[in-house]
Order: sequence, then structure tokens, then C-alpha cells
Amino acid sequence: MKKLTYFPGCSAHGTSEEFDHTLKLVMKTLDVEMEEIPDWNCCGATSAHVMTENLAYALPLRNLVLAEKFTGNIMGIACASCYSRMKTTKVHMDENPELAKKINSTIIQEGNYTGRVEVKSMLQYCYEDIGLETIKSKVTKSLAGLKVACYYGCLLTRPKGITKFDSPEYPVSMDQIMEALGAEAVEFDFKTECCGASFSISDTEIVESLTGKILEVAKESGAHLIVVACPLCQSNLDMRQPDIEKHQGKSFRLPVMYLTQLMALAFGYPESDMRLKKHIVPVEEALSNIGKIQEPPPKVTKTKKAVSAESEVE
Amino acid sequence: MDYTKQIQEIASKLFAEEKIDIFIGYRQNAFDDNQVPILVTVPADVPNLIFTDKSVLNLTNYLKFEHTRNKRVGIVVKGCDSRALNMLLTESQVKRENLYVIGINCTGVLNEKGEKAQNCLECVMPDAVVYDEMIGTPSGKKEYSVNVDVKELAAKGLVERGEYFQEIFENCIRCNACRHSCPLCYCTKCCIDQESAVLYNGSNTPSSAFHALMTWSLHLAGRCVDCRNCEKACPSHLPLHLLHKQNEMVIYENFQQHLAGMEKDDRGAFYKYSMKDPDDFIM
Amino acid sequence: MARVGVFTCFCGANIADFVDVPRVVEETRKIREVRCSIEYKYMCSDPGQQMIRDAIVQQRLTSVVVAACSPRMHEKTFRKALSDAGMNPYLLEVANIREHSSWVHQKDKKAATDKAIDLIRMAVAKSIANEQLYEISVPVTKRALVIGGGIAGIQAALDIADARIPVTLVEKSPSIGGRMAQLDETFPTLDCSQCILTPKMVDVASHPYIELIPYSEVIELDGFVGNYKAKIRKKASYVNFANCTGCGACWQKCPVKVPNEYNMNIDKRKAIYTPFPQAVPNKPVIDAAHCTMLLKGKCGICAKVCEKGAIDFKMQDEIIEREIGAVVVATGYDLWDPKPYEEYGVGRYKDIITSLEFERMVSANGPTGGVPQRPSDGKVPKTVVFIKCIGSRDEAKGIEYCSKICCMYTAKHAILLHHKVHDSHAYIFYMDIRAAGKGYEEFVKKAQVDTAATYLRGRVSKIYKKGDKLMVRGEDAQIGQLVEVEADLVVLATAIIAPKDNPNLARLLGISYDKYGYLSEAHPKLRPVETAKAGIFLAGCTQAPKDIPDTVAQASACAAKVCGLFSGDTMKKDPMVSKVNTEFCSGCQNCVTVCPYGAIVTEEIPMGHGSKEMRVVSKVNEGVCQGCGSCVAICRSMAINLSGFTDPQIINEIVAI
Amino acid sequence: MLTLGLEEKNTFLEAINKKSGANVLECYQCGKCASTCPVSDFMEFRPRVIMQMIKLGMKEEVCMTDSIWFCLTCSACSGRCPREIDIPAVMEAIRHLTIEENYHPKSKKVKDIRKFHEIFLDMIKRYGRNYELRMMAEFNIRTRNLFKDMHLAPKALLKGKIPLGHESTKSAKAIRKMYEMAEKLEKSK
Amino acid sequence: METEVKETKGQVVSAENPGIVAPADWQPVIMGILCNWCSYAGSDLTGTSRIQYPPNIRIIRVPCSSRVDPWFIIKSLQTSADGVLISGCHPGDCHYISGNYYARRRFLVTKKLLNFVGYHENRIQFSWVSAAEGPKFAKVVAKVTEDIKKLGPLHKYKKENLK
Repeated sequence: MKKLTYFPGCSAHGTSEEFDHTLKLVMKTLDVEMEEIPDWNCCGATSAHVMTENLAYALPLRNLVLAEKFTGNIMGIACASCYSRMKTTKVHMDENPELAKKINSTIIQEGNYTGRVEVKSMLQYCYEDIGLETIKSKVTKSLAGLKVACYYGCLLTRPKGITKFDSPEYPVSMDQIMEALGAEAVEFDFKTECCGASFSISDTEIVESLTGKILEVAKESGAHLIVVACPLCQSNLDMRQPDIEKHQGKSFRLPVMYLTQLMALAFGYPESDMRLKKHIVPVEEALSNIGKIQEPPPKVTKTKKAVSAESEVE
Repeated sequence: MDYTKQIQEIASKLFAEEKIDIFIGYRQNAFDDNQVPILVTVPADVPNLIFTDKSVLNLTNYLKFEHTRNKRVGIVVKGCDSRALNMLLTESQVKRENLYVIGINCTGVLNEKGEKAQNCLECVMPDAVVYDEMIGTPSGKKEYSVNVDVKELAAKGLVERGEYFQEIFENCIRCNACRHSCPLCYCTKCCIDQESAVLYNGSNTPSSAFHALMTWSLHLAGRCVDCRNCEKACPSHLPLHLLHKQNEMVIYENFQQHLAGMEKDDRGAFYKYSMKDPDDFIM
Repeated sequence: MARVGVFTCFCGANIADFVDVPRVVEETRKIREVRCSIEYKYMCSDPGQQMIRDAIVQQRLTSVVVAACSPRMHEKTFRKALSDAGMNPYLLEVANIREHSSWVHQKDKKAATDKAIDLIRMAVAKSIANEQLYEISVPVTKRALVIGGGIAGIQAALDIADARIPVTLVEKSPSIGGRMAQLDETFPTLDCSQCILTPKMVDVASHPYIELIPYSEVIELDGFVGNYKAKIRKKASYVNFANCTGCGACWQKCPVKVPNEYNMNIDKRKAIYTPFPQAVPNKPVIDAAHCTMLLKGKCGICAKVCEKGAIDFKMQDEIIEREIGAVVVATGYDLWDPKPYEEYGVGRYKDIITSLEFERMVSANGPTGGVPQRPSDGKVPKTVVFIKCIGSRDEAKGIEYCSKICCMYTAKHAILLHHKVHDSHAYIFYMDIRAAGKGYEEFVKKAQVDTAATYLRGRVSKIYKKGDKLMVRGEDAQIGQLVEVEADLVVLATAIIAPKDNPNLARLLGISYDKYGYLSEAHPKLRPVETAKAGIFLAGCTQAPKDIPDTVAQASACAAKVCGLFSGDTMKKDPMVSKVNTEFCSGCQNCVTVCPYGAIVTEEIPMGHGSKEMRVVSKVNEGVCQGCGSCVAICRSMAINLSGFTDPQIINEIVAI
Repeated sequence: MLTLGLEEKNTFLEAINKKSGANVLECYQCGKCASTCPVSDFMEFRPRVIMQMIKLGMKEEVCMTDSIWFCLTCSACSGRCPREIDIPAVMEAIRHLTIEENYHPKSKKVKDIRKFHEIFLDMIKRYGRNYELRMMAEFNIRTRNLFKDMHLAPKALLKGKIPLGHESTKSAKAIRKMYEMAEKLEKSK
Repeated sequence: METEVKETKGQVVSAENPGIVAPADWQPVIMGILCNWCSYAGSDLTGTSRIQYPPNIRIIRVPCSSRVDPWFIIKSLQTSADGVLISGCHPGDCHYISGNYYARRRFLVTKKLLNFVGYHENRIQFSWVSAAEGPKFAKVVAKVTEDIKKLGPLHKYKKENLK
């Protein structure tokens, strides 16, 4: 049994409760014991670092210090935004011990920061620490027939120097997990385009424009639904979809599901555990594709040279 | 630290297997408490070998003399000695295949007062870096620290420092014992004995001592391994390590933390360069 | 006892106005070793030189000091005067009392005079330690080795051979021609590459002074300038060229298809092949990595159809040795692989191609018959986006430097596209248009005006697919707006990079290369053709990205250098080189480490007179030594000294005042 | 018209470089950031232009523009920048400078964005965590835009997307102390 | 740690030997060792451009700054020189590819060592002067001369028995 120190983030206890819930189910199946940091605080998300420097480090650092009190060596973070803040803080603190000391002084009553605990997003944890083989082995209900567009958003793989995970432009980790579950991950160009998360309340116009473009390309790619691993992406793409359809005069009807929801589904949990009712865009129609194996389209070759490099004999 | 028994065993075995012609080790001095080097050529002399924390001298010095040239030699080296041996190997002065090296993972030797010697307190590499056989448990590389005497002296004023060294150069009798005792001073003819140097240098004067010691320490800069054979040999008891440690400090701090003899094929700080070397002292 | 003559020049008024020359003469006459001290208005003039010559003879001088202008100015003149008088020219010393005294201390005549006297004192002291030196002559093997058979190697080989100097031209691939043979038309004149290149290729093959060794590599180079020994490995071609007539029956019948490198893998060739129809030599070779006969022992159809019995499956690699005097390296360039541009979907979208792929497509002898096609569906593209600086000027993904030719060939591609597909439109994303060269700016204008290519200033940030189109997104900084182009085809102007093998080759030749892998020239401005190692020269892109005219110019420059080197039976060289006193050398080999030219080697000498024991000492190769003195300063036992600047000479100077 | 050459030293450039750790001088105006930036279309000055303005020392214009407040810190630009300039850090440095030196862009949008961030931080100060419904309500009240997104609220509530209750960390005290200390650090600079 | 250079009226006090004073019009001797390809050419350019500089420097030509043995510095200071200036090509411009990089290392260690045993830092100075930097050469010489004038005469370890 692996141990994982868990940081849910504000959304997991709010808007993305279904993410939190399914994540716990999935981790149970995967034999991971999640220990939630009991007294965690908000990471400050974008606001803190937009406005001030020290607070932007102090808020995540408190959580990092708290996480060191657990035995687990990895801190798994559900929310991409929290992950980004936490990881950035960790990298900067580890690079600059003097700064770490300075920031640590603001939360000294919680203890001293040592840098022992690794910070990972749940996607990264599933991909690197659990592995595709294990995930594959737990699948009881294949998602074959389902076409998904994997949307990573900006913060899971960027900036490259901080996350050191997957490609910042065309990541494939989530696609591979989806394929391990039996689903087909479509080629999708807007995997890491920003959805405008931090403006979701303050400037809806921008968010609608950005999100609209993502939905448009996802629809074009032929996916039945979009998979995400970030609560902010989910709420932006899902909750605002009807508005965008109205304002832009288009119809998408693209449900947006969490990675863990689909994992739970493939691991055999009943649909009722998915909390599907929480979705603004209904998911049932998309999920009905599971099991309907269509005639496979002519296999699109990934690279041109891959074919031609092989010699052939007439 | 007493490895007398192990060393005697290894030496007897080497002689028995005819792997060596000479074994260089330490023996007890008949007159006082100190140890002196011994070149064992017959197995019968093996019981004279000894190794304790009074085994101070750097034996690699004896590799540069005719006695050992082109012979198969067994030798005992401590951490610092092994770094000197590394330098000699790099500079093609000895052939590795001619040597059987017993590396000591040293815990420090004692000075005349019976305390741990200063260079051992500041030692960066107590473990032998070259060896065929190892005695003792390795304790790993230590943190580099600036020599306390150098630090103390550097904190003094220029004039005071000048006067301090003036005394040193006045007390030097130009006997060249330092040079002879240094394992890395193996030149066929030393530069300060060369015609053009002698011509303008005179003999036993502070200025000639200044010239000789400056040149000598610069020739050892980036190569000196701080074994302090020179200091032990000096009849005037001059603190010669000051010059070497000063150079070592400058080199360590400015040239990628370079320390002499740590790796094979490292010829010393003056025989390589980096684009990032300090340039701010140059106009 | 040394007998020194001092000759002080007035240099008209240049020295005399600010230095009290009579006092200088008077003072210098008092120096112990000085036999005569003479002044004259212009020492460098013929009467002046005559005074020196006379004094040498009359006073039986052992060395001469001329106090005049900088030695960089007239040292050679006065050396000649010495040798005319029968004296070794290297017994001369020049005291620079003009540039270093009279011209820079014009307000204080006394100080300037004092300084002049001191400078002469130093020169006198130095001259006493001067030794007789003799020009070094190094024998020369008059044969050049040219590595690489692209346009640079071809040009260099032809120019050298035309001077009746034998050349060995080594080419890695089965045919010479290189990158230029892959091009369709060349900027800025749009003449057909094949038309101007193939005659030269044929010339190489038929030239009596050129030995062409194709399908081979240099594997060893020993020796020094004028006296190199090269080992060349001739790869097994499995075709006996002597018997082969080049009829082509073998490759027509060969059943194995392999991606065609010449056509950038767009189509296929056979396992036995000639790279292209105009290849020189026009003989096929068997690709051992793909031939089923060689791999599995089955097939052998080519051998069956060959009437001449030229196919030999048992052929082995052959080692050829040549003695040569000079080397011209012309290994050309590689193209940068644009894979890191993930935001463009490189590797995922078939309709993104590189510029050389495009070049092959528009080539009349190319795989698509000269009309560009979309690799995805074979349709002729109407809207083509060209993106410049792919990998170039991009520290993050590629390399820092500018590849120099992309601006021009992209303009050419826009023009060629317009020629081949009349109703097409080219959009070119660029950062800067670099068109410095004869007729280049006019050529770009042609692309902009005649073919109406749209130039957009900005780097493309993303390419994504929409239907069967590629959406190319960028900013046109000139209007300050974001633009998206719906493209049928995207062509990436990929950077030029140094051949992958260059570092290996450099190590093998003993020359240096830069951080990108380009071979380093001896001086970036004044010696762009030579390497730091005497007798090895660079031509073309192996030194830095270049276009064809520059490459050809550099190749011809190489040829001139080689011909200069071979102009006599021996080479003359300045005697200011290092010398080892083996008596003192302790063999630590530190000098070998610091020598930038690899001029110092080791040798074994007896331990003593008649001794059988040997010891290792250093030895300077006078032909290679350039006289920097690095070795002298690091030699602790002072066993190595630099003629002309020996320790005694410099110490004499120091203690003279 | 912009007249150059009046100032001897570009102190603005120096300040931004120091604050951000990036070197704005490295920018060679390729414009990849401008077309990469997802909010480019909403900006008065795109990142490329901002970089040039910093180089020209146009402090007033840069500090007063809305554009710097639209940056989402999504790092897409820096990921694609051929010279690897940390553009988000530059944007952040400018924002911190405007706050420190009391620049107040006039547009309502920026005021909203800044208000949002202030409310957000205030929320954390009070509860240690973010409470979304309250956050939205407070934002709408403080920006006097009572009915924004109101049509979403019932749906979201009904679907259980936004819970009514809220939780806070037990050690809100510790958080408040952290705020004070951080503020002190900020001032001590 | 350097001792303060003493300001005195009408006299120059030696920085190393405060007991030794010289008259105010005392002129130091500076030994200049210049590499042939950059600094010597640069000093020639100073001449051809008629840029004036103090006459205290005596110039020795060597092929490359890497030819400079620390011995030359020591010897200069032991004989008549009150200070030494060594000048070579800028890093990367060395006519002999890498000579000045090796030299740079030796210079730093030599300078620090001499300072350690009691020479003022400013007695041993280095510069990179290219063949085009005539004005720079004049500036460098002026600065070195001024520095050394402040330090006063050098009497340490001078040759007792020669000249």
C-alpha cells in the first residue's frame, strides 16, 4: 500500500466535489492510502502572486511544511492551480535557501521547511508513480468506443522548468491513461491553451472567448467528451458552455469530465458514484458510446517518416 | 590508528609472491619517538615496518630517487600522499604498473606535541585516492576550509604581513631541504639553480630566499597536496605551508574549487582554464 | 665579450624633436658592451643601412641595436641589412623609441630622452643574449587531401589540380555533388543547380590530377604540415567499379525498396542504387543495411542480371594510405530536425515539410516531377506558408546563430512556387530579411513584387488543423494584429547545423571546433581559411553557414593557400620556435598539455651517455610550432625555451635598468 | 511623438529586470509571445509591445495600461519564447511595481480584476480557504454588478455545484499572522 | 586587507615600508610586458595617434601573455621596477588561441601571493588591450602610474649584491 499526502484545494471541497470523491475511489482501487492534510489552507492561487510576492510564497509554503509532518514522500494535489503554486514555491525555495528562510519566518510556528516532500499533480502521480500497466490491470469495464479529447490546461505541464513533467506543448500522459482505460484519445491541438481560469469571475468576456475556441477545436476533433484534470478548467468549460453557445451562436454539447470520473467508471464503480448530476452539460449521451465499437477509421500514422523508414520487399 | 600488522602481512605476501623489489614504509627511529622511512629490499627486514599515527612523512618522495627507478615498489600512502602519487602518475614520473599501493584511509597523524596535526585537521581527503589494497574505513571527502594561519595573517595589515614574511625570508638559509623533501620537486635541474637564475640571484640573502621560495611555491601552486614534508625538513622551522595554502585558497576559490591530485590526469590548476575564470582583476 | 653597435634614428623630426638624440648617443656609448653608437636622420634609408653594414664589418659587432620606430614596422628591413653584411639577422634588436617615447611624451623632452636611453639599454642587454638563428625549412609532400565532395570540395580539388598538384578527393556517399546536387534552382539568378554543378562533377572525374575515392572516409591523420599521412577507409560497395558499365539493369530489377535520401525520403530507391541519374561516378553501390542477400543470404538478383559480373557480395572494406602535404576540409552541413517545434505539430501533420523537402518537390528531377504536392493527399497546394528561422536564432529550441541562407532560399521558394503553381499564394513569416549579397535584395524584391508573396513580420506561435487545412497563427508586428493563415502546405526553413560527425573528424585531424560543431578557423577575420593546425584548411559550411558563392570563394581561397604552401620543395619558417633542452627535461609533459597546436610530442632518449635505460622527454616539432611561448612559461625546470624570447634575453631586459 | 535620449539611465528597465530576474534586453521582437498569448486580442499592448516599451523606458504608459492585468500567467509565452525570457515574471514585476507605486489604471475591467484579487486574498485571510459562493457574491456587490452570472447561480446551486456552507482552517490565526509578517517583509525591502 | 595609502605633504611614503620616504617629485619605474599581437600593437597605435601618457613605463615585448613567467614579475620587482603592468589580448582574441586563458590563471595567483607576502596589490597590474585600443593603453598606463606614485618607492627584497 502506497502512502500519499493529499492536498485537495478549495475547489475540491466546493465546486469540484465530484473530482475529490472519484479521486478517492480510484486511489482506493489502486491501493493508495490518501492522508489529507487536516489543516491545509488556500494556496493563494493567482491572486496572491498577481498582487504580492511574499504572500504568494508564504501561503503554499505553510502547506508544504504541514505536509512534511506525514510519512508520505509525495504530496498529491488535485487542483492544477494549487499544484502550480505549490510546485513553483517548492522549486524556488529549494533553489534559494535564503529566500526559503525568509519566507519560512512568516510561518515559523508551523515548523521548518526542509524540502523533503515531492509535489505532484494527481495526473503526474497516476502516470509516474502508479503507471499505465497497473491502471490497465484494474480496468473491469473498458471504455472502448468512447472518443475523448484530453485537455490539460496551462498549469499541469507549464512552465517546463518548474513542472518537469511531460511536454508543455503537446502532452500525452493523460491520453495514454485514457487509452489504458480503453477509450480513444483523439488528436487535439488545444490541449494546453489557457481557458482563462483566473478571470472566471472577474472577466467573463475573456473566459468565454478562450473557452469557446477550445470547445470549437475539441468538437472539430470528433471527441464525445473532454477530459480534464483541473477543477477550474472543468467549471469554465462546463458551466459556461451554455452561455458560450448562446453568445457565439454555436452548439457544442460537449460534456467535460474529470480524469478520475472516467477512471472510476472503468474500474467498475457504478455511474451513481460519478455524481453525474453535477454536470451542467449532460454526460449520459456521450457515455452511451461506450461499447459501441465503430468501424475503425483508417489508422492515421503518427509520423510520416515512421512508415518510410522501413524498407519493404515487393 | 595502528596498521603495523596489516602492513607487515601485506609486505611479506608481496615479497613471497615476488611482486615487488622494494617496499617503502616507516620504521621506528632508534633515537627518538619519531618514525623514519625504510626501504625494505629483503623479506627479513619486514618486521621493522610499522604504521601508527606517528607515520607522518610522505613516502612518495622516495619514488623520485634512483633507488626505486624502474623497480617494482610497494608503498604505503595516506590520503594526502596518495594525491601526491596521483600527481606523479599524471606527470609520468612513475609507472603505475611498477607500483603496488597500499592505501590508508587515514584518521590523521600527530605533530611533535602529540596533537593532531594542523593539515590533518584541515584535510579534505583523508582516504587514499589511488590504491591496490585499502586499509581502514573510508570517511569520504571533507569540506574545504581556509587554513587558519592564512586567514589570521590575511586579516593583518599589509605592513605587518610584510614584516612577518621579511623575517621568514631572513631566516631562510637556502639549504634547499624543502625542495628535496617535496615529492613533486623532481626536476632534473631546478630552475633556481639554472645559470640565468643564479647569475642574478646571489646566494644566502633575503632577496634570494624571496626569489627561491616565491618561485618554488608558484611551481607547486595547484599541485601541492599539503603533506608538509617541506616544513618538517626545514632546519629553520619556517612556516612554509603559508605560501602553499595561500595559493591553494586562491585556486580553490577562483578555479572551480580545484584541489590538487584528487583525480587522475588532473595536471593542476595552471594546466587548464575556463572561460569563466575571474577577469575582474584585469583592466 | 659582446660587441654591440647602437644606431639611433632621428626619424626626420619625429624622434629628434622630442628626444635629445645626441644625449642618447652619448649615454649609450657609455654602456660597457657598446662598441659604437651612431646617429642618422633616416636609419631605414639606404645610407642609414649602409652605416650599419659598415659598422658591423669595421667594429666586428656581435649584435646590433637599432633605436628607431616600432619593430613591427622595420624589423625585417634591418634584419636584411644585417644579413647583407654577413651577420646572422637574428642578432638584431630594435628599441622602439618612436612609438614608445618620442610620440607619446611630447611635453617632457628630458623624460622622453631618459626613457629612450633605458629602452636602448634594455635592447642592448637583450641583444647580448641573442643567438644565431636560421630559418627552418620543412620538406613538403605535394599532394592535397580534400575531405568532402560537395561544391566546396569539388571547387577546391579542381583549383588545386589545375595548378598541377595531385589531389585525393574523399567523399562519404557513393557520389560527389553534395547538397547542391539536391537543389533545383539557385538564388539570386535562378540558374539550374544541376546545369552549373554537373559539368564540374564530370571535370573532377576526368581530371588527370584528381584521384576520386567515393564511398569512403578518412579514419586517421598523422604527421604535420607538409608531411601528413592519411588513412582512408573505402567502404565495401559490393560492386566492382572496374567491370561495371553503369547500365542500370541491377537496380531496375532489385526488389528491395528503401527510402531515398537524395529525395529527402519522399520516394524510394532500391537496395542497389546510384543516388541520382547524374551521379559521379555513375556506378551503383549496394546498401548493406537493406540488401536481403547480404542480410539473409537470399536473393542475388542483381548478380544474376549483371552481364559483366561486377557484383561481388564478398567485397570487404579497404584501407588506403596516402602521403599528403595539406588537407582541405569541406564536409558541408546537416539540416536541423524541427521536432522540438511541438506547438506547430511537427511530426503529427504530414503537410508540414522542411525546405529541402520542398526543394526536392519543385525539382524537375524530383519525386513529384517538379510540382509541389501535399504529402497527406497529393493535392497541389494553393496557399503555402513559409516559416523562417526554424531552429535558427532560437536558443530555446534550436541554435543561437542565423543560418544565413534561409531568407534567400525562402524568397526563391516563393518564386518557384509561383512558377510551378500559378494560382498559388505564398505567405512568408519572417523576423528580419537578411539579404546582404550581390543581387540579393533585388531578388527578395522580385519575390515580394513579381510573385506578390505576402511577408508577415513575426514568429508563428501555433499551427492547428481545421478540416484538411492547417491554421497558422502569428502576429504581424507591422500592423500589430494577430493573423491566421489557412494553409494547404507549411514549409519550415530549417536551420543549417554542423555535420554530426564534425567533432569526431576534428579530433581525428587535431583541429578545434566550436560549441555548435563547426570547425574553427585560425582567426575569425584575418585567417578565415586556415585552421590553427598548419596545413589544414576549411572550405564551405563546415566552418560556418554560407551560401554557394561564399563557399566557392572560400574553396578557391583554400586552393590558393595549398598552392602557396606547395610553391617550393620545402617550406620556410620563422625560427622563433620552442626548443627543448633534453638534459633538463623531466618528462612531465605539461608542455604537451598546454600547447595549442599539438606541436610538442614525446620521445625516448637514453638515461645517460651510453645508458640502456630510457627516459621520456619532450620534443618540439618545428614545423608546427607557432612560437607563442606557452610551454616556456609553464616549464618548471626551464628545459624548454623560445628562440628569440629566451629566459636569459628577457631577464637581461628586466635587469638592464 | 515619443522623444528619446532625455534620460541617461533607463531605471524602469533596471527595476523590472531586477524584480523579475529576467533580462528584457534579450527580447528581439519576434512576436511569438504576442500571437501565443491567449488574451492578446483583449490587450492594448501585447507582450511584445510591452517588452519594447520597457526597453524604451515608457514607465507611465506601461504601468497605466490594462494589458498587464490581463496576463493569466499561463506561461505559454515563455514556453515558446526563442530566447527563453520569463515574460510572466516580467508582467508580474510590472504589476507589483504598479501596486507599490500606486498606479491605478482607470478602466473598469482592471478595477474589477484587482478587486477580485483583493477580495480573494481577504477571503483567505479571514477563513484560510476560499469559499466560492461568498466570493462571487462579494465580488458582485463590491463591483456593483449585482446580476452578473446570476442566471448561473440557481443552476449551479441546484446541481450541487456550489455548496452553501463553508469551511475554514482551524488555524486562521496562523494565517492572519502570516499576512502581517509577509506585509512587514514587503515593506522592509 | 590593504593599509591605507598615507597622504603626506611634500613626500611620498612607501606603502610597504612606512619608514622609507621619497621626495614629492619622485618618479616610479614601471615594467610593462606586452604581448606582440594585441597590446604591443595597441601601444604602437597610441604612439601613431600621438596620445600622451606618463613616461614611467619601460616596455618589453613578448609573443603572448602566456609567455610571461611569474618569475619575470618577481624579478622586475626585485630590480629597478616599482610596479609591473602586464597586458595581453582580450579573452577569446588570443593570437595563439588560448594563451591568455592560461596566463590569466597564473596572474591571479601570483598577484594574490605577492600581496600576501607584503606587496601592495596595485604594484602588480594586468590589462587586456587590443591592437585597436590605443587610447585605452594610454589610460591604463596613466592609471597604473598614478597608482604606483601613491604607493611610493619599493624597497622590498631588492638585489643587495647586483648593480
